[in-house]
Amino acid sequence: MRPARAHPLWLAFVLHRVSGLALALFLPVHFWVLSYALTTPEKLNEFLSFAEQPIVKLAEFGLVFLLAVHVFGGLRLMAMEWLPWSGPQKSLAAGALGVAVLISGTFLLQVV
Amino acid sequence: MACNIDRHDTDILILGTGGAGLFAALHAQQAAPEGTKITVAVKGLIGKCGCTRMVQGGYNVALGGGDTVERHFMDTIEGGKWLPNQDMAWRLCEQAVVRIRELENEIGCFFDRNPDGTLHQKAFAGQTADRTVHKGDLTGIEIINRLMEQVLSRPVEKLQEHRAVGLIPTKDGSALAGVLMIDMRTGRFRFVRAKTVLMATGGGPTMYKYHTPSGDKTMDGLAMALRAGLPLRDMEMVQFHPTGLLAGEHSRMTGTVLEEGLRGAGGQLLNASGQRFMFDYDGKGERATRDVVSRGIYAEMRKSNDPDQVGMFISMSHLGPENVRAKFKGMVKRCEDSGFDLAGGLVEVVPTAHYFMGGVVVDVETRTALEGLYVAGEDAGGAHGSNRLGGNGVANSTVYGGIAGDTMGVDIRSMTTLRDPDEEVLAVEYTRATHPLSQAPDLVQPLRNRLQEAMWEDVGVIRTASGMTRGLDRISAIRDDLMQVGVAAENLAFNLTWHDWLNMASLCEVSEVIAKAGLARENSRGAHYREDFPEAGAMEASYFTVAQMQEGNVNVTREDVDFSIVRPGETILPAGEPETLVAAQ
Amino acid sequence: MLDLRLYMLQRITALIMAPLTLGHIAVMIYAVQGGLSAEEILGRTQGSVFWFSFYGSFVLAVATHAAIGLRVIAHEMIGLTGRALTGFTWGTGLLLLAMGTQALIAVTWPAGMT
Amino acid sequence: MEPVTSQESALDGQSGTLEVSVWRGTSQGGDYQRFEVPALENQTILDVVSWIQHYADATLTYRFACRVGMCGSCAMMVNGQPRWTCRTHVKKVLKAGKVQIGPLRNLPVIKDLVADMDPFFDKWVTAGGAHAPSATRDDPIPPVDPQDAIRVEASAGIECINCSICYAACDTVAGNPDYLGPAALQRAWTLLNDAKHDAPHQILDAVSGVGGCHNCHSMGSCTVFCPNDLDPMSAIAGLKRETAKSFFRRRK
Ligand SMILES: Cc1cc2nc3c(=O)[nH]c(=O)nc-3n(C[C@H](O)[C@H](O)[C@H](O)COP(=O)(O)OP(=O)(O)OC[C@H]3O[C@@H](n4cnc5c(N)ncnc54)[C@H](O)[C@@H]3O)c2cc1C
Ligand code: HEM
Ligand code: SF4
Ligand code: F3S
Ligand code: FES
Repeated sequence: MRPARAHPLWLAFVLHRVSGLALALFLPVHFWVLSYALTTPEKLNEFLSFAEQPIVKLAEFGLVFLLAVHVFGGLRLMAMEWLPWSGPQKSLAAGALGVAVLISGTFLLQVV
Repeated sequence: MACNIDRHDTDILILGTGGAGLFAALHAQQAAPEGTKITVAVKGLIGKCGCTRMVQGGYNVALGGGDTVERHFMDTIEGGKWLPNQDMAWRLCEQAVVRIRELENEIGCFFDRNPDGTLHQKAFAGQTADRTVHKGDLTGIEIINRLMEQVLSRPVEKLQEHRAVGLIPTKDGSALAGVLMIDMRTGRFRFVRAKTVLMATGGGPTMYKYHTPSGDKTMDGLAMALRAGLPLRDMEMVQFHPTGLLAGEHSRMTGTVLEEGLRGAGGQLLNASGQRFMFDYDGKGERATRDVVSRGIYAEMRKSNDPDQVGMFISMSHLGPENVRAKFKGMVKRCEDSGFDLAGGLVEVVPTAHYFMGGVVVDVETRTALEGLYVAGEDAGGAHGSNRLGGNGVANSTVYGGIAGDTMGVDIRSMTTLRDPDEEVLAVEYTRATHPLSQAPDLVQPLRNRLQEAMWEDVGVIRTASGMTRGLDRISAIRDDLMQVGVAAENLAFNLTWHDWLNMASLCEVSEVIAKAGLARENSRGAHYREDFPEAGAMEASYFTVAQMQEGNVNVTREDVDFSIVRPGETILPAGEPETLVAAQ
Repeated sequence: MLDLRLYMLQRITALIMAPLTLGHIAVMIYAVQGGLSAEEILGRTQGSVFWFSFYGSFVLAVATHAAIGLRVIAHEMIGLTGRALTGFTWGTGLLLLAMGTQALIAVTWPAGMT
Repeated sequence: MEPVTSQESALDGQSGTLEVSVWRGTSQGGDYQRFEVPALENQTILDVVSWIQHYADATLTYRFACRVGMCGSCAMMVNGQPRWTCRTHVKKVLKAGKVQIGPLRNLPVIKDLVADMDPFFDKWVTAGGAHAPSATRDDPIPPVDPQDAIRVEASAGIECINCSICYAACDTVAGNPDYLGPAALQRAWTLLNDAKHDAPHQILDAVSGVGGCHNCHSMGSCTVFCPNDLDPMSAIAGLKRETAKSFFRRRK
């Protein structure tokens, strides 16, 4: 039995958690790949060309997108916690941030 | 019969957690010697049941600005049509001043303020000064939440969802030994011995078809006191609130209060053909006092006598729906939740049983005729006489609850040991409470409906000797039927139907007393109106009724009112004081 | 499973990372447009004190931040408590720190110095 | 449709029936049980549950007191959402003639639809939710400007009826048993802003521990579901703000 949660703030929370978790799983991989730069730069290049593949590219940019979502989500959260918004201002701010995330996200994806 | 009863001991036992019970717990803790064990037992959850929580309008207290304790006292006496016990009324008015400061300063309540920071006060009908302190129209929530927090954060033993079923005296009957209870969650019996017991179960006239009090209140306390042989006074005095919501018999919303302020603000009462009628009954129209408006609506209902269209209507829309929505936000929302449009449409209303002025005879320290038993709040009779002023109810329960705590804290010092119960009485009470478990299971609710019909029709807003006599017959028939109705005994844990049965038993017992006291009062005073005796009678010859169980029978006698402070026709206000300080509306 | 101290740590590290990640993303977008190669990345970063402290503070912050974040998730979603939870927090934090430091060194240490 | 007023016709169920599934059981477990309940005008979920106990199954257990949204005793899960049942009109929640009713989430069950509210109130006290007096009954009542910004903040949450609906709605409570929850924290915020309260630092300490306000993820379900339109989420944000400030202050 779970309460219906399809309200914006709850979705924002889920988005933030999922993106945070995904980032935390991805980051070690990212570090691992980078550390190849030290020992075998060829491998890195190999990887980077492997990363040229559209699927991988999409995944990579998905992650960049997640990072953007997480960062803006986090900033939104801290603004909500620390700045004394009034009720309507709060939903406005949340909405504006949502839009910002969307715009930046599509921008990022377009770069691909 | 072998009784399966757990035993438990404490020093101070408090029944009920309304304004009276919670204040008693706090004061007992302050007044009793170190190490005294205090226990609160309550039919529901601490602070979440009872009527103090439902207080809307507010708390009467004279706080200056021209108003005085004397004026509050005179309003109380005149409102009660000279029947109040004057010493109790005085104590109420005087101590309310201290109690409101305690509520604000020690308990942490915050009541509405004027722009200059002082307490805002308004006037209920029947008051000659702006005297009622309030927190919006949710005053009770503020009072009880704050009291509840204080009690929850103190080392007080809590027996929640424990229902008191019988007061058990000592073998010689000279004092109270303890209280028999049912732990509702498990269905087990528990006998709790205590040196002092406060009964603060809050009366509650829920034997009427339409009633306002919370569902847990079913006159258990007064029924227990009756069986224990204590004298009960003013038992005919049932206050009806004129505007209860009518949402159908199957809805628990039915009977709940539509606030007084609606009429004060200009709300109109209409009959089935859309006509205003209150001016036929009183020059003040809808703004007359509660008893007058209740009788007006009742009379009009009787006139139309249409089973498909029972109630009258309250109409607010002429004041502008937006305006109404803004001013009575809570009420509009409440009506909306149950499917009515208060701001723009008509809402069907009926008079609804609201408060019980009658109760156990006590002294000004809350002591009763039985040593060790104290009674405060709506269970205690005397302070209001024949009519309670709006705002004096919660003042009464908090003032006398506190006094009870103080008194018990002092008295307990001279009580060194716990008393042993009369095991026979214990067995009788046990048997009484378990009676339905040995009968064939059947529906209890239809009996409750029957009792509520009978009381509403025959012992209600307008009474006659023949009606009340018929009422007594109906009550006794219902009681007989109740004894045949059983409750399945397989699982007694949190068995609400068993408790419905016990509720009915209490309500039947007290209903009989109400009807008998009503017959004994052959005049019309305050809430009690006899069509066959419409006159109030001479004030100087005022009497109050006292009902008592003697040899299994309820006998009602009359006792003269002792005008210990002021005589009818006189006043204790200084000469030249204006009649009222309330600016004319 | 957050008290004021952990909460402040998580928020402060988040505030530190915010400009860093945005900066990083901007650089990446720029880089992506020109096509990316190992040499290009390393050419820019290796031996640069600026990039060392840039990515260094990111690694420190992210290890702390993500460890606290994962701790909360581990407590709320799989019911980890007590020592296990503390161990998990430190474990993830140190792991991220170690891997991050390795990457940091690879990316910013002057070429041929190791 | 004419309102059905007599109980007999209620029993006949002439105006159609509702298909109600009600959770039955104890702390040991349980399951949903189906009932057919006559559909009536002006019927609340509490009325539906009461009808079942009165006429269909005498052993059904539920809790209520005031019947008008003041006591906060009657909260249950209705179609998976926490609601005050005495003020929830059947029409509002009925889905194709059906409704599902269960005990309040995030609290231990006692029996059927009754939850044990002790953890909720224990946390209320733990969060510092009881007034600490700064004056006595012998002192005058201190004047307080009702428009004062701090007072407005305190008054915002004062009408809480401690119904535990927010507590049931919050997923953080579900995942983190120590978390004090929205109602208790909102009470703490109210007291912190109460000029008459004597122990503000105690409150800041009480809400800064392991179960404190910092566990809140601002999910906002508390604010969305509060039947009295209160806003615990913002109150908790206020506590985070004040504790963060005191964090730096104490460092210095
Ligand atoms: C809707 C409404 C509005 C009101 N508005 C006002 C107002 O504006 N101003 C005003 O002055 N007064 C008002 N009153 C009246 C006022 O609420 C009561 O007079 C007063 O609160 C009674 O307090 P009490 O402590 O005696 O009883 P309650 O507050 O009713 O408490 C009784 C307690 O006893 C418990 N109990 C009952 N039976 C048992 C049992 N068998 N065993 C154990 N415990 C038991 C109950 O569960 C409850 O906890 C209003 C009443 C109602 C119903
Ligand atoms: C760069 C800027 C970042 C900001 C502003 C930021 C902000 C935040 C904030 C405020 C929270 C607390 C959420 C809550 O309590 O509900 C959080 C949680 C979290 N963050 Fe970040 N973060 C950033 C980067 C990262 C990165 C790079 C990672 C991954 C490695 C990460 C992983 C997490 C995780 C796992 C959580 C826990 C999520 C949860 O509790 O639901 N964050 N972040
Ligand atoms: S904040 Fe709202 S939902 Fe929560 S307990 Fe108070 S009234 Fe109920
Ligand atoms: S739903 Fe829970 S997470 Fe916070 S905002 Fe409300 S308390
Ligand atoms: S019964 Fe009191 S809030 Fe519903």
